[in-house]
Amino acid sequence: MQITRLDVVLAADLADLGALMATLDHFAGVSGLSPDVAFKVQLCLDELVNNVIDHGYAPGAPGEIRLRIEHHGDRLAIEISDDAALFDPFSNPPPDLDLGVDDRPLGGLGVHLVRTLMTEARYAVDAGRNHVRLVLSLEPAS
Amino acid sequence: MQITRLDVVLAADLADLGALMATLDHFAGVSGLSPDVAFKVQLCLDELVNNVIDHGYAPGAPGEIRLRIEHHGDRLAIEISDDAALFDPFSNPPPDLDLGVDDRPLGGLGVHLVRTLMTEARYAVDAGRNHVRLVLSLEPAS
Amino acid sequence: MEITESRHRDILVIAPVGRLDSTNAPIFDQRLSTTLERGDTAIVIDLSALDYISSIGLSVLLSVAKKVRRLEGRVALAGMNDRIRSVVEISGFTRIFEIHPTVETAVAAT
Amino acid sequence: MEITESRHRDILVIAPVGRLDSTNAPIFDQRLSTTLERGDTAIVIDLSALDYISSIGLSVLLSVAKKVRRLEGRVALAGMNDRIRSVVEISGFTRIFEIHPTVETAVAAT
Ligand SMILES: Nc1ncnc2c1ncn2[C@@H]1O[C@H](COP(=O)(O)OP(=O)(O)O)[C@@H](O)[C@H]1O
Ligand SMILES: Nc1ncnc2c1ncn2[C@@H]1O[C@H](COP(=O)(O)OP(=O)(O)O)[C@@H](O)[C@H]1O
Repeated sequence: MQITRLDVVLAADLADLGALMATLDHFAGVSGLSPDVAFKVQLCLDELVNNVIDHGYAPGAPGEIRLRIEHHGDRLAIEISDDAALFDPFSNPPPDLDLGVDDRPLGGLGVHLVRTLMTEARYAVDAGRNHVRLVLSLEPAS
Repeated sequence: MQITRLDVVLAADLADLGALMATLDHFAGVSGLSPDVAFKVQLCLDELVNNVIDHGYAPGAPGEIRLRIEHHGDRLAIEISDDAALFDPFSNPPPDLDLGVDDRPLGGLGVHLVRTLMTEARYAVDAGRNHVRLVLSLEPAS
Repeated sequence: MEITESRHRDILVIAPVGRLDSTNAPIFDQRLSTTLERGDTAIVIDLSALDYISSIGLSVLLSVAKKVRRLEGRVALAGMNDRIRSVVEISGFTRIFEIHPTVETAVAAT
Repeated sequence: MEITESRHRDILVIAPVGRLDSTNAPIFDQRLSTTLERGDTAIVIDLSALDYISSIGLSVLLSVAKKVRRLEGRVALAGMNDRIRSVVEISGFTRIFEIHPTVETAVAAT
């Protein structure tokens, strides 16, 4: 069996992020995704959803995040969209990895991880909403 | 969190039917469906997938079944499609429930259960494939 | 699948646990056949630990009812939850089976 | 979250179990702060029972490295699986942390 598409609506809070992680575990297990792929998908969605919770919606204000995952052949396509203030996360400069321990800021790694781990990562505004579109090419072996 | 759409491709065999039941358990749990609704959805998909396995594809021949579940508001819409010989399950006459124990045939209850438990159940041929479309209206309380 | 058995006087109480579906129903069917062959023809099927039944599970119940009738025995269903009861009703089995809320009332009704 | 501790001579080995994510990282951060305040400044963080780390978990590691440096102590990472190692590398932490394949090599390297 393979789950070929999964759409989810979640509240912008940690409880729903936890439920999402459990659903991704189930999805990866059922569809026989490799542990590497399962880890990358969890991590990137964790980072992006956390950013919408932390930086997107006003603290305490209710917010909704929509997610769509499609799995066809050796390709995962993921779309995350939200209704918070428009912000392109890929407009951030990458973190300076050469800084020493005293100078490295805490944080600022989430978007860098997403960009590095995914095959494609793009931002778009569609119908006034933030949309992040990710693609992960799966190894034929996985 | 709510899973608003779930598409699945399964092989027409009991192993994948078992995986589907586990996925439906997860879906119902995550989306907070009532135990009654979860039971009805499992039962109707179990019956229809079993029929495609038992009566649709030739025994031992590989066959594929596609499934889509959509959950919006208080409505579940389910579509099951397969590529086996065209057959409208709702063309069967309903079983005669007045027969005594000796005269009741074994079997012939699956489609009757689907028709009785779902709010709508229809059959269509689309692109040469069998399509069964189900709707279940959820009680506002569930 | 787990199936538990207990005896109350000459009545055998047999309880399938969990799911009666295409995977498990053949196992339960086999167990019931063995029970009848062994000579137990007064049976209460305790469904209180059953979470799920599909049409193949219902066929197993009908099949035991047919066999018990030929053997001039007795079979009753007991302890169904509301979901299982609704499926049993939709199938018209309330006309075929003696149905009791609990094993105790089923055993006492002999 | 489960966090196990053991002591090898003057080195404290601390091992987070499971996931270091937005739910669990604050708990691990708190534990590490308590450890440092207690005077343990030679620390091996054993990641061999860790399945998952996100950027907030990486921040906790960076934060302890900063504190240990101010205290003129020592912190090493040990036992990472390949997935966690790749995330640590992408974050440039190989330049910041002493990294060992196992707790044993990390303890022996003092
Ligand atoms: N969805 C978002 N809305 C607004 N700002 C964001 C969003 N995502 C990221 N940012 C900004 O980009 C910065 C870097 O994000 P990230 O790399 O994930 O690191 P962190 O969240 O740990 O700071 C954030 O600190 C924030 O200022
Ligand atoms: N997908 C299908 N393809 C072909 N025949 C079917 C299909 N589904 C149902 N049938 C026919 O309809 C009958 C009744 O189906 P059902 O009510 O599910 O009972 P059962 O499968 O137990 O016989 C089956 O016995 C079979 O002859």
